[in-house]
Amino acid sequence: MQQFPCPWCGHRAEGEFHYAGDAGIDRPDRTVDDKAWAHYLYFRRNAKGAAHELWIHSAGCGRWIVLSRDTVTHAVTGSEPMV
Amino acid sequence: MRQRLAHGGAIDRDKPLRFTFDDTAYEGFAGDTIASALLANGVGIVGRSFKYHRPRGIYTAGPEEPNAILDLRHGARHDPNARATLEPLADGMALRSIHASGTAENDRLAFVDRLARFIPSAFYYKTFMWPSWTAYEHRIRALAGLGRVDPATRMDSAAHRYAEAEVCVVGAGPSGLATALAAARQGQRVLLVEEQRELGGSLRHRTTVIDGVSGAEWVARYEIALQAAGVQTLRRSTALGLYDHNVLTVVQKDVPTSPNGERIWLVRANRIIVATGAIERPLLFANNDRPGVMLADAALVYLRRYAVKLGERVVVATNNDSAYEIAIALRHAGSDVQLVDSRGNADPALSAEARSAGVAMSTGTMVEAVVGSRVVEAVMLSNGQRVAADVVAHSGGWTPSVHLYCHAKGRPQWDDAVGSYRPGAAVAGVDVVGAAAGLWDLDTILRHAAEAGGGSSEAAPRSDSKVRQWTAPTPLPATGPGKRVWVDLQNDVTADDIGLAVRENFSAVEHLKRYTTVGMGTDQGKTSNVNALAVLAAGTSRKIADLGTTTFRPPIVPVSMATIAGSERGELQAPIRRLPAENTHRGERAYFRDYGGVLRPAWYGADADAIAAECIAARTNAVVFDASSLGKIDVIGPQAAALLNFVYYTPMSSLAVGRARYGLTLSEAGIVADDGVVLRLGPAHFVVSCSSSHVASMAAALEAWRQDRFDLAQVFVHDATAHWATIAISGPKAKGIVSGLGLGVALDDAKFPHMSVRDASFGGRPARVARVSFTGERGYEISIPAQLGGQLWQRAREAGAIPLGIEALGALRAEKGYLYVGQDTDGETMPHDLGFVGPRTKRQDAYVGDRSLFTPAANKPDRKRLVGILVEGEASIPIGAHAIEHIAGRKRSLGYVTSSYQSAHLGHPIALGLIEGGMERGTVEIEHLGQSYRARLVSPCFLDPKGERLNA
Amino acid sequence: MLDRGLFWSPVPDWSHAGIRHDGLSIAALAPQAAWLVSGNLAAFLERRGVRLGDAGDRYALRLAPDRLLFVSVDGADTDGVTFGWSDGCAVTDVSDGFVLLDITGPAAPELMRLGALHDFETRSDTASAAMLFAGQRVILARIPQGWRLHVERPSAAAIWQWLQRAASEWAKPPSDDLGQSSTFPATQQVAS
Amino acid sequence: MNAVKRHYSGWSVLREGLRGQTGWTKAWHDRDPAPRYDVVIIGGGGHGLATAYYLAHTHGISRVAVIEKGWIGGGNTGRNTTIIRSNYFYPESAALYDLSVSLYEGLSRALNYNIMFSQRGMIEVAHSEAELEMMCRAANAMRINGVDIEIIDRDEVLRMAPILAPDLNVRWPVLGGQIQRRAGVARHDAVAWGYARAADSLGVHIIQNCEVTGFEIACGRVTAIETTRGRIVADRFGMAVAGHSSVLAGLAGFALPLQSYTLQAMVSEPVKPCLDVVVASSSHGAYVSQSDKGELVMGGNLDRCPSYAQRGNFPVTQSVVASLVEMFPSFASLKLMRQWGGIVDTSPDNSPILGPSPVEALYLNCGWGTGGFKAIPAGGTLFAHILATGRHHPISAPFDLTRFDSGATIDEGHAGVAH
Ligand SMILES: Cc1cc2nc3c(=O)[nH]c(=O)nc-3n(C[C@H](O)[C@H](O)[C@H](O)COP(=O)(O)OP(=O)(O)OC[C@H]3O[C@@H](n4cnc5c(N)ncnc54)[C@H](O)[C@@H]3O)c2cc1C
Ligand SMILES: NC(=O)c1ccc[n+]([C@@H]2O[C@H](COP(=O)([O-])OP(=O)(O)OC[C@H]3O[C@@H](n4cnc5c(N)ncnc54)[C@H](O)[C@@H]3O)[C@@H](O)[C@H]2O)c1
Ligand SMILES: Cc1cc2nc3c(=O)[nH]c(=O)nc-3n(C[C@H](O)[C@H](O)[C@H](O)COP(=O)(O)O)c2cc1C
Ligand SMILES: [Zn+2]
Repeated sequence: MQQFPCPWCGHRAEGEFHYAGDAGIDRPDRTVDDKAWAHYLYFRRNAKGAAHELWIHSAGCGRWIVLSRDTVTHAVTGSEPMV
Repeated sequence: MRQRLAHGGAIDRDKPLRFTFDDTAYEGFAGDTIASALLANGVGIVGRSFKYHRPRGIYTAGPEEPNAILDLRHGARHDPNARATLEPLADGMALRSIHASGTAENDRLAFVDRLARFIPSAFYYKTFMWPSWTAYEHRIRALAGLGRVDPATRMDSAAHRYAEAEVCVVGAGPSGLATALAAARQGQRVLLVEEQRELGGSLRHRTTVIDGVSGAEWVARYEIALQAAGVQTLRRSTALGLYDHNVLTVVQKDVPTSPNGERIWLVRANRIIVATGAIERPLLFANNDRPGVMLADAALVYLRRYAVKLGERVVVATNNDSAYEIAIALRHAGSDVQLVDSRGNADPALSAEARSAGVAMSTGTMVEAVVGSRVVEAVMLSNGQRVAADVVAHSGGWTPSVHLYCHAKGRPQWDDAVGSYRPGAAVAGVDVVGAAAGLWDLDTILRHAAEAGGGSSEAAPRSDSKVRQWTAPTPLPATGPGKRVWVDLQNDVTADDIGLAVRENFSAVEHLKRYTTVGMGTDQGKTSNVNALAVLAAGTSRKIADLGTTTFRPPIVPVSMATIAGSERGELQAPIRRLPAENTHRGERAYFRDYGGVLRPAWYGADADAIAAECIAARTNAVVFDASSLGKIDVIGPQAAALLNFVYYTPMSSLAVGRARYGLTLSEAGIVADDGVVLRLGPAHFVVSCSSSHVASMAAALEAWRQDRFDLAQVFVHDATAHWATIAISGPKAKGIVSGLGLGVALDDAKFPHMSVRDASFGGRPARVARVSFTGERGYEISIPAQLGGQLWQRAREAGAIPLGIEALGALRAEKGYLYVGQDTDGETMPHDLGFVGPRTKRQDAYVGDRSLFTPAANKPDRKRLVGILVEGEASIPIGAHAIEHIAGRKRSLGYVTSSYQSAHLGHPIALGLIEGGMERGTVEIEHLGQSYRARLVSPCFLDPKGERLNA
Repeated sequence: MLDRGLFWSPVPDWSHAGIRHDGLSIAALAPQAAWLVSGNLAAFLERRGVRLGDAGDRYALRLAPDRLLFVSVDGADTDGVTFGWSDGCAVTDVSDGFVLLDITGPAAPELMRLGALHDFETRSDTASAAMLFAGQRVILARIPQGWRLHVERPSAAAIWQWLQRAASEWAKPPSDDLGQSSTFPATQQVAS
Repeated sequence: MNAVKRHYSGWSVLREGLRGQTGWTKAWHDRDPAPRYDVVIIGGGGHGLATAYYLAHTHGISRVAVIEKGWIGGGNTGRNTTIIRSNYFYPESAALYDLSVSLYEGLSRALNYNIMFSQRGMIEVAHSEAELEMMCRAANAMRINGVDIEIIDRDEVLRMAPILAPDLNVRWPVLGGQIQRRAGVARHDAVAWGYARAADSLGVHIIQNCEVTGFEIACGRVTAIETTRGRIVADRFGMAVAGHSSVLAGLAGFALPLQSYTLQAMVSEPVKPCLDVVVASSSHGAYVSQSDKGELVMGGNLDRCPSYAQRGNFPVTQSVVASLVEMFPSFASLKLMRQWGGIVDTSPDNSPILGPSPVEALYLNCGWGTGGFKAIPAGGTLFAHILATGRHHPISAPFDLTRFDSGATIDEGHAGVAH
């Protein structure tokens, strides 16, 4: 029963959100080689500690947001709209 | 012989309660726990130990109880492992000892104890390997376990209750009360959680003076003050665990509104105050597990709260000051008491007080062993003295209850001054007060607690306690054969077991725990963990401070699984979605099944034979099908076409207004994610009609890409699926039926060709008709507002349409080779595997999954492809059968049957499958659970490849 | 072959569905009109003369920064709408998509607290009215003496069952000998 | 240098019973790190310890160290629900996991340590006709791959697990199931300890409380590691650190296709035997077995967010318990005793990664996610082969990291229970 802050909705129960990957990854166009595409598709930062993550507030405003979250303590230190 | 005193205690002697234990009838009183009632009735042996079947008696008065675990039946309730010390007695309870073969008194397995030397900790890792573990396992298993599950038991449960508070105080002893009131007076919203029915904690049985009044009186005053200050109190409520973001789980008992009397509370608080007190630590001596040996504080609880006189000759053994009050109280209650204090320098004032009360004193000596097996007969002291006794009450100091602090990842630290682990570095949002913080002196506790609550220490309650020393190091006793010293009573772990583990290098605390199982019982080592550390430290010549503790985990006390499940029971567990016209279908005698999380009619009529008739009707007549759960996602705005173009593999921007197009969507890995029809209602208005089970994921994907790549003011995604009922009418006679429904649409094929959509109206409300087909026949999909679904269905029925369920639909679409994504595709299927090659070769613009279609794996020629399968012979091939080839004497799967039906129309079985290399393979061998078939691979379309029936 | 219609109980008839206990009433109603509106919300609100806020006969609830749900319970003031794209707004008819469940009475706050860990009393202007309640997605509005849940029709039966059960748990009379611990103290909390 | 260990047997247990247990010796020794080894294995879980054992035992390489930051077996190996099975969909997986089950069958005697492999069978229950069909697809694939799978009907499921709800009108009716009779459970700790003891007696150094904190890389090749107990040089390094794989990869300068999540498990209070098989549900993903000590050992789905917290949150506990209570109604009155979590390294295709890393001399054994306990003997065997020869074993080759570039993933995600 964690509580995540949504920049629009305020604090909401964790069940309203879905995790959607590392924040700040650009989608390459299709001219890239196999390796670069695989990197985009599968390879993850998987940070221990401070992480910037993309979440969607699926049961609320439906917006994508970037959470600054500590993957060890689960403390959330920031939340902003995805740009 | 134990007995109930004539006066005193918090029991109601006017309310006798009858109960049985091991089939013998007894009587207790309202206010008793099961444990106090058993003690009052002189029941000494309440169970047998886990491994050695040693007789065991009641050892504590709280959640730390290792021994008194009973099978409880009361009315419909059955608890296979009830803890006698926590369970209030109720009239008519039937209790039974567990683990004994027979009764606790007479256990046929008692002989196991004589084999003890051959079965120390972890012996099983060293034997039972020949011929294999399986040969022994069932016998070993039968010897383990506590109570027995009754397969007939059912237990309903209540919904969890959520609560928020600024401050949540756990424990209503003096520290919790003082903190709660101070915080409330600071204007904080306070929730106070207490395991017991009454507030007061240790003040309920200990003698104290606070602010000039007795502890009990002080508690009574505080109760009133707390209520006045708006503190919300949960009694009979045990905190179970502290989770992320300061959420506390609590189990509340005696909840009349709950079916099983319990309810979970989930409390989020800015601050959690841990005021959970401390648990008394046993002294270690040989045979310290004999019935009649119990913790000293528990002895006082039974005396003061339940008016139980435990014995005639009590030895009170201690290494600290806290037991003096107990010795004196027991003496006052009429027992002969001998106080054995291991300290040579016992507090002279306390000693004098004890002596003057008539307590016999021995100092500088320890209990070395208990004499007696089923009862205590005497104790042997280290000075060689033998003291006759029937009860041993002992105190080896106190262990702060730091569970919640540790759940929050706090790390306890050993403190020599406290003689225990206590909370170390602070954890944000969690404060520990009172004995739980390793403070013993009541005055200090009250001051500290008031400060923790935000109050000033001057305003704190004051107390003057005579007890100076609550813990002291005690030398460990000698052990060895005939001197078995029990560290963990529930799991039968002795000091020698720990010695053995050390010898074998299991000397990290976590290894020790797992090797010996110390602390792994239902009490989770509440009385044993610290003693185990002490023995370990001695055995490894390390300091306890360097050992660390094992990890504290929720729940602090075991809690029934029903209560944890809460309202997620029966129909409320993963509830299914419903069609708007469900009850109309019920009226049609529909058989329902779960299709992708929606309850939908499988067929209509008494049995599955109906399916064939429905199929025939679809090809010869007209059928009506409820397609309401199909997605209806509006994509609206100037960039709607661009968004759909990106999300769909099939290009959508070229779709004309008023037309419909079938298309596939892919994941970024290039895997087919959904198929569906896209309608274009206007230049800037599309409707995505995806498959029922993919509505949520499709809407999410559209929204995701919208936010990622498009102008947020130029395109919008609205899932309107729930608004529409969609009734599909199809078959050679469909047009006639639809024309009679009064939809206000010209059905002329030239004006309204296949794959187009028209506005309509029904019942005076806007509706939509699309000419699409899932069956290969002429088809109309009519979408009307959901509440009119049943009405339109009835009208179609009256006009002669025959109901069609999903099973028949499945067969019809398979005849046409129309695929079901998820059934006829798998986690590897790419569009070109299904024959949809155009966009892959032609499209140059970006779309989801584009690059993945060109990896080496995607380019492989022998990928699994969708095929039609015609089996030789009459029988249809089961879904899930595999096509195989033989290579070097080994079978290899070429793929499998994904759909299979007996085609009523064609008169023979048909199937679809994903097979390596596709149709070109010609004939294949097919296998299903050992049975073989031969089949021909053909085009997946078995009927009307030109699509003439669509306009017939 | 197993008929799962036997396990799942039939959908209530929403025109008659109601739950009544001491201090608690739950009534279902179907709105005459409900629209999803996205885009230039200010323009839409001005045109319709409603403000974002609590439920009345006609109201608008924020769903997202650029999306709202417009509801006209009695169907008044719904003329002249164009579904689809117009004036910088996307409008979709979802009138039949929702069942409205009104939960009212002194016990309503207590019932709500069985459904979610959420501050039901306050909401910021930017917050979405959509949330998870009893595990389902609902759109929440304040009404006098309680709350209105806008529940998607396909999941309305599940919420209804949950409400029936939660309400009956709540409604059992508190037993007298347990005193304070047995009654729900929330009413006190709400008052404060 | 190699300490001779007392052979374990019924006889030695008897003798030591008479001698007061004084003759037992250390199961393994705590070593200080030597400055150099032939092979260093990072991670003292089951995979690391097994790899060390097979390096010494099969390849004769005994200058081997296992570097463990905490206590051996304290990672996922010591906190998993111990299911061992090989009912995987793809032939590549079947080869891997079947090798593992076969090795498990002889492991107690090979290691002279009773790891209590209980081949009690595992049933995956189908709750609908559609699920049964999907199960047949998987079962046929497995049978073709040579794995012992049967589809059993409802009566047989209920005969083997009579404590399941027999009624049909329940949330999760039993309509049939898939059984692997060779599947089962084992004593997780014993697997770690048994390998440690056997490896130690072959001269392997087991070094606890030693955390790897960095790599020395020269010309694209790892030459040494930095640890909290000093620098250690070796010819080859293998990492088998499960949930911490990305952390170590980060130290070596590359990323992995992994995401670490918390997977929870929990046990009830012990009760007398009431469930003789492992039971899992393909609908809701929760599963249960009864340990030899009597607790119900339960698990289910991952927690919602990427995590290194090793504990888990309450909603998942609730849903695991609730699902099982619906399947086993009489479990409702049993009490939950303890709940914990492990950090699992999930890969995109739910298959492990074995083989070289992007950095020379550093090799990978990771990505086992929620299901690598069952693979410990095979993982150890194959990883030892790779570390000893520098080349793939035919069974490990498909699991190379480069499969993500080529698109040749082995997606076991859709083939039923994941653990
Ligand atoms: C709750 C749960 C249930 C599971 N159930 C099953 C099941 O039923 N069946 C099944 O087959 N699998 C199951 N699994 C998965 C299985 O437990 C793991 O896949 C397997 O144990 C992994 O073994 P390992 O040796 O690779 O990792 P681990 O046992 O985790 O060992 C890795 C070791 O590396 C150490 N380490 C990490 N970083 C460093 C460093 N920097 N320096 C030194 N050492 C380091 C860690 O301390 C740890 O001891 C489950 C997992 C969990 C969490
Ligand atoms: N009995 C002891 O614990 C003990 C030990 C040493 C000193 N003392 C003396 O007792 C006083 C200490 O007061 P205190 O307030 O710290 O402790 P306390 O023992 O008086 O009160 C603790 C309270 O917490 C409750 N509790 C414990 N775990 C709980 C849980 N998980 N959920 C809900 N309730 C829970 C207990 O039922 C108890 O009422 C001082 O007078 C001190 O000198 C007591
Ligand atoms: C199969 C299995 C059975 C377990 N049985 C028990 C048990 O009977 N009692 C207990 O306290 N813990 C039991 N545990 C849990 C461990 O105590 C411990 O929580 C787990 O190994 C994780 O370690 P940690 O909690 O120290 O982090 C069991 C764990 C496993 C994997
Ligand atoms: Zn939001």
